[in-house]
Amino acid sequence: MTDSLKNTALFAIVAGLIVMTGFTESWNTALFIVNMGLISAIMAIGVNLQWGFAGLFNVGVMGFVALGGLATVLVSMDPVPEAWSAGGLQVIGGLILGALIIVAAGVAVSRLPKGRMRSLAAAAILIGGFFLYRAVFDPAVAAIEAVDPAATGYLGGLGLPVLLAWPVGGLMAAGAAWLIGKTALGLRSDYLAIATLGIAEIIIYILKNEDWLTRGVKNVNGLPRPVPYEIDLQNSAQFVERASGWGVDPVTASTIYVKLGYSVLFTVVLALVLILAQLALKSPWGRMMRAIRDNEVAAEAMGKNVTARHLQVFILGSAICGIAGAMMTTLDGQLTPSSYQPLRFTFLVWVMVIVGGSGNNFGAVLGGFLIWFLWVQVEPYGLALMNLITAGMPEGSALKTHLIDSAAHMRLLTMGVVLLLVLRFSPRGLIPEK
Amino acid sequence: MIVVDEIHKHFGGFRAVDGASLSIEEGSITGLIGPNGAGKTTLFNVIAGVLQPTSGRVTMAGDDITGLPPHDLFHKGLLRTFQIAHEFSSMSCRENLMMVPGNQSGETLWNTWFGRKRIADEERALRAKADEVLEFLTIEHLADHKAGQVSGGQKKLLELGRTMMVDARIVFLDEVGAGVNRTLLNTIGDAILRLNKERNYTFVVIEHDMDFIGKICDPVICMAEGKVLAQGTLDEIKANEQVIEAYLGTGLKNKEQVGA
Amino acid sequence: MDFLNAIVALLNFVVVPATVYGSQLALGALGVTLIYGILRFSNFAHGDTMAFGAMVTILVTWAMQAAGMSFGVLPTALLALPFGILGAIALVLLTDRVVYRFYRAQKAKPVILVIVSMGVMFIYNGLIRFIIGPNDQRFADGARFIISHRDFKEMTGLREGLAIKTTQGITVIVAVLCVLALFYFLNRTKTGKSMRAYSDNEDLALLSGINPERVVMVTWIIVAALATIAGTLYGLDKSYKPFVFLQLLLPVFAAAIVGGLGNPLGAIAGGFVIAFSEVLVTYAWKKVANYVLPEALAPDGLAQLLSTDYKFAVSFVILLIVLLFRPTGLFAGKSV
Amino acid sequence: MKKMLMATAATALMAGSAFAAGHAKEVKIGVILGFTGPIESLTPSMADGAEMAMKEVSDSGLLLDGATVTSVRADSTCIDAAAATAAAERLITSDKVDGIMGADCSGVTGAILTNVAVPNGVVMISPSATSPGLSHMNNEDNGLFFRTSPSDARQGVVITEVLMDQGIKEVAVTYTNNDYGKGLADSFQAAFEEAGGTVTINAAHEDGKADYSAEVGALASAGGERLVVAGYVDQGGSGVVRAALDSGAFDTFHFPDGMISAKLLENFGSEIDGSSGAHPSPSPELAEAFGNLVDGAFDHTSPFTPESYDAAALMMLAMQAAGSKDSNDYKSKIMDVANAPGEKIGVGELAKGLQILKDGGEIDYVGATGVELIGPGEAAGTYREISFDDGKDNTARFR
Repeated sequence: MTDSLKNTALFAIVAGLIVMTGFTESWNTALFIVNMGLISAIMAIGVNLQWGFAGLFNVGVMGFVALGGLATVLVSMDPVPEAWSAGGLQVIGGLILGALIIVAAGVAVSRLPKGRMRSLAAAAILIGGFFLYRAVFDPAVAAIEAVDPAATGYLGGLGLPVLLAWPVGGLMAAGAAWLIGKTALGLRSDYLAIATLGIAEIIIYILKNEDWLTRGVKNVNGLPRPVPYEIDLQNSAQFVERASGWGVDPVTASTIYVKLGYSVLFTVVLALVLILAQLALKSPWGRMMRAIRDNEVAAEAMGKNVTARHLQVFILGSAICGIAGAMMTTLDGQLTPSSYQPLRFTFLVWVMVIVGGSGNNFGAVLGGFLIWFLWVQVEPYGLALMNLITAGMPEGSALKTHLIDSAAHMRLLTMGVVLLLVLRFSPRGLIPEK
Repeated sequence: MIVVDEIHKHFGGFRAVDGASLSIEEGSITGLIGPNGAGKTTLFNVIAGVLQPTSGRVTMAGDDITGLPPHDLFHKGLLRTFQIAHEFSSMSCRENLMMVPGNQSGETLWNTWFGRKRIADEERALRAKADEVLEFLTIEHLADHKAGQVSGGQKKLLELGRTMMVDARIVFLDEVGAGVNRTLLNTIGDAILRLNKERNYTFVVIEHDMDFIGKICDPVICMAEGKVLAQGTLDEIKANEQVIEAYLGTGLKNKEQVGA
Repeated sequence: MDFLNAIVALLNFVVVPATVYGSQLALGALGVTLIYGILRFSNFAHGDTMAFGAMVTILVTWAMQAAGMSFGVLPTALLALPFGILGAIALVLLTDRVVYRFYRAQKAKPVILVIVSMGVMFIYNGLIRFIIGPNDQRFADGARFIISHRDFKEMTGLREGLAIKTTQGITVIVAVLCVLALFYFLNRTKTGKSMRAYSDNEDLALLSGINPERVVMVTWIIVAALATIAGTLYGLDKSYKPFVFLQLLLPVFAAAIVGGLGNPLGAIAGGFVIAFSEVLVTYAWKKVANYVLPEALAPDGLAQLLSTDYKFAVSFVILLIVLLFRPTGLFAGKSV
Repeated sequence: MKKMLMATAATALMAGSAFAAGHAKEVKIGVILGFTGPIESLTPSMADGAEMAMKEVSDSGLLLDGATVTSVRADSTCIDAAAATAAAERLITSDKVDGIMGADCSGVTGAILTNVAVPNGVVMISPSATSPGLSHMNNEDNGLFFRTSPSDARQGVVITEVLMDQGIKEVAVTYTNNDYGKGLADSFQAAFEEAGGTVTINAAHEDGKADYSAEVGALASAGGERLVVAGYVDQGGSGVVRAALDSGAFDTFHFPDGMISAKLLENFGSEIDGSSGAHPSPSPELAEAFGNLVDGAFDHTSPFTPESYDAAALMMLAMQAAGSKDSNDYKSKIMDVANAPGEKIGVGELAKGLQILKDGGEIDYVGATGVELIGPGEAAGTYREISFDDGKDNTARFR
């Protein structure tokens, strides 16, 4: 069997699984899996660029995804004028002040002669600056958060179309990646991993605790949508008429219609990302990246600026994760900072990349769809399996209850087993790098 | 061409290079010999920018190049090979060569999306050049083989070939003969001599095979315990008493240290 | 008197809890660091290894309690601990046999092993929940306090109390014993020395006739024992819940890295650095300041550097700072 | 392709609904809770509570002429909005549930509500999502969303009254860092300060974390006569109480609803003597009745378990009142059966309620928590004030 035949077959199998869900469960479920699969595929491509093509071990995916989500709020929500007048400018002033303090400390370090004086001066600037910053920043934050905390209590966004948030999410993630890459990319594999893991946690802590920016754990609900609301469709005479023309009841027609709308948008983004990534990889740029991944020392000796290239691909991959994060938050319709957990947003994406095939973008796409499908479907299948296993046991037996209650935990178990099986028997993934 | 001035490189208390000074004439093939642990490779790595010297200065044609990163040195025309071949294993031999030239327009992301035509033209020229080099090295039959799967000697040739993809001014060869059979070593030696004559490459060669050194190198520099002991033709070096003692003495001393 | 009160308050709310937490982190970090030194990868499944060992201990403890066994003033769990260790050893050796050995034979890159350990983490995670469920489990018994804050106040007549729980005492003592035993083992026994040699230079160690599979096996056994002890002590002192151990993994890693991966001494130091920084940076100095400073100078606010919301961020910021300025940790660890 | 997909989808759905119509005597209720994730230890007994109500109704044989009620569980994960949406999507469009008992955490509840329940027109009753943020959704939720747990604002006032009556003017607050904890802590602080009290510190703790010494250190330093613990009993809440007791930082506490459970006494016994607490409960008899009904099958005192029972019960009673299991028919009846006028229906009396409704009468469902829905589908809540003495929880009064 040739490679392309095998790959087509693999995609066909995953497509078949999803279509089967459509027949056995519902087309809404199937379409939802497709939509999240598209987003997952984009995330997987982002990680694949970093890992598969540059060997960068980024375990901070969650942080970039969350920044994309933040972008959605900042771009699309309406501004809260009361909050702005309560302390908006002061908060921004405080942030600028904070940045200036760090710059001042940097200047002190670079200008003063090396020695105890320098350390003392830098420490004095930082410590004094910290209190100054807090003195400006804290009251403004308190003022903003006091504005109707149950409903707003934050600055809101810019009130722009939500689709704009996708590129903005990418840019925000790219900005963070630049900052992180500048400092942490010098570290080697495991250290980089833990450092990015830690940075992602810090980003989430900021999202969770800076209520003036994100409403924190109180969540931002009701983000605008790029597609119509189902209710509006159901209330539109024209739509209902068209639906009955198809022979579908309006509720179903509207839910499917909205999901298809998302599918089209997501597919466009995925196609764009995939095409750009493939073009880059099939050109001297991709060759250079592979050289760097194969042997950094030799690539450096052959005139390639490895540090700069690592930074570039780190930013690129993170930006893609940011875009996917913004898309996901748009689909969810809300920003829930406490929902960002490494297990779901970092490790699961890694499973997608490894299972799909690191170093191959189509592999990443396949992995994104397959793993997301399993993540969702293992739950009902697991329950069915447990019911089957326990069918012979007497009703109410402790073991039976225990097993059925534990069925929900099949999900993690399955992810682990799939990951290990693929790593063992097809270590380079289902669609390996050519 | 290259002047090394009082380079020290210490690892903790261990002085790998201990005040080495030497100069390399343009157009020469300089051999660098010395017992194991003499600091040859460390000095190489300091010159090539892989390691920062503890103190000292390296200049190239009068410019201070101390501590410049390897990719900057590459663009100044200073290239190197490695003791253990550093091929790009998942790429074909041809690709190993094609990646070398700097400032390819296809290395800019923007061009990969919007400058396809220019890239295609450049690639054609690069490919032709790479095939030329492979032919020069008599390994044209390996063009499409993965570099990770060819023999050790062929990898060494490939590394030498990489230096031919650009106009190098000086090439450092680190134990080019290690693990290479006699026939292939002769091929490498021939290639070095030809490059030196035809393209006026300057070479610095670390090697243990004295026959090989004798055949291609002049002058020869001998190092021991991080210092330069002597410089001259191979015969002069072989006759130098300090050198003889160093080869015998440090050999023993090193063994004791290893045993401790 | 006020000065004494300030010191006691500081001891009670900072020094004692941070020391205990630091010991727990140090034991966890030792396991991570040993795996890194010998098997050369960061083991993401370590948190769940701790959870598994503690789980077996708990199950055995319950059985003992049901059978009427007790350990006097000490928790019964200490009696059950050896069984927990055996269970964890069985699990990790089985995992090594089925999973890791394959990659070792292939000489896979460390990063691949890290990803493999993520898979193992997922599986342990599910396994533990299958067996004991996701709930909080209580298994502590025996005397609660070595000295309670009320007793202390009565004894000294101070306004501030100092409490030391039995579990806190046990934690610190056991941690010290474990560390002593480990260092004795590494420095004095033949197997320990060969482990260190293997960790320093694998090739050289192989040349001198060390059997790598044996070294790996011994490492896993020690790691399983340390993980079980850390997990059980943690469960005794706080509470046992499977979900917590995944969260514990992050500070444990931070501790191991701050100390320098692969360096046992560093792991211990790292554990305490992380624990103390978490408590100190977010500590509200109001109380202490009120005792020490004259009334006019006493702060109005809490005198807190950072709100406790950012507690965990603190440990990661320290991790980053250490990595940036001493990339291999405080006690030079391995850099590859 | 798109058209074809639509057409296929349509046929499949038509077939599905025809199939469902043939089994009119089966009512399906989706139970969507975080069976995995951060509150995985709370959810099993919540689900059991809801399913007990379903069993009670099924056994009575009175609902919609002898319909049986089956429960379909799904995992909301508490945190992963996408997975929760997928699960809800399956419940509604594949399993065709007639209503959803859930979800638990406010984040996923909001996601399911806007993305699945409202578009498909299915009623959702959450037993535990207390975020005031969700209240605002009622404008857009088509009257489909209800909750049996009272909003934070109400409880903030109750706690203030309890403390003020005991003459306590200065307290420290710690809350679990999610929308429940934060919302409750904020609304309590507002109410308490308005009443002239002082909150010395309002500090978060993260559930499921390793160590709470830093939090307790800060709380102790801030001081206060009592510590208000707006957390979960088998999560960080107990961890903080444990550390506060052991270090002598606080002797007495106030426990809001997330902390009131048998677990609390099991964990702390007489150590928390002198503390206060309050949770939604109509009367001691009903609380006891709920306990008797459960009869040890699961932990009936676990937080939000009675609320879950009530959520499921309300849904079924409303179906009976509307004579239909269609969400759009019975959604308007939920307020009717929950509130006066009508005969009071307590826990374990669902059969009686069904019978009255069947006969055309009116009921006022009280349930296990004294459900009283106010405004746009929220519980007003009668609170049982508790005082802890001699290692027991004693009912002080009802508010």
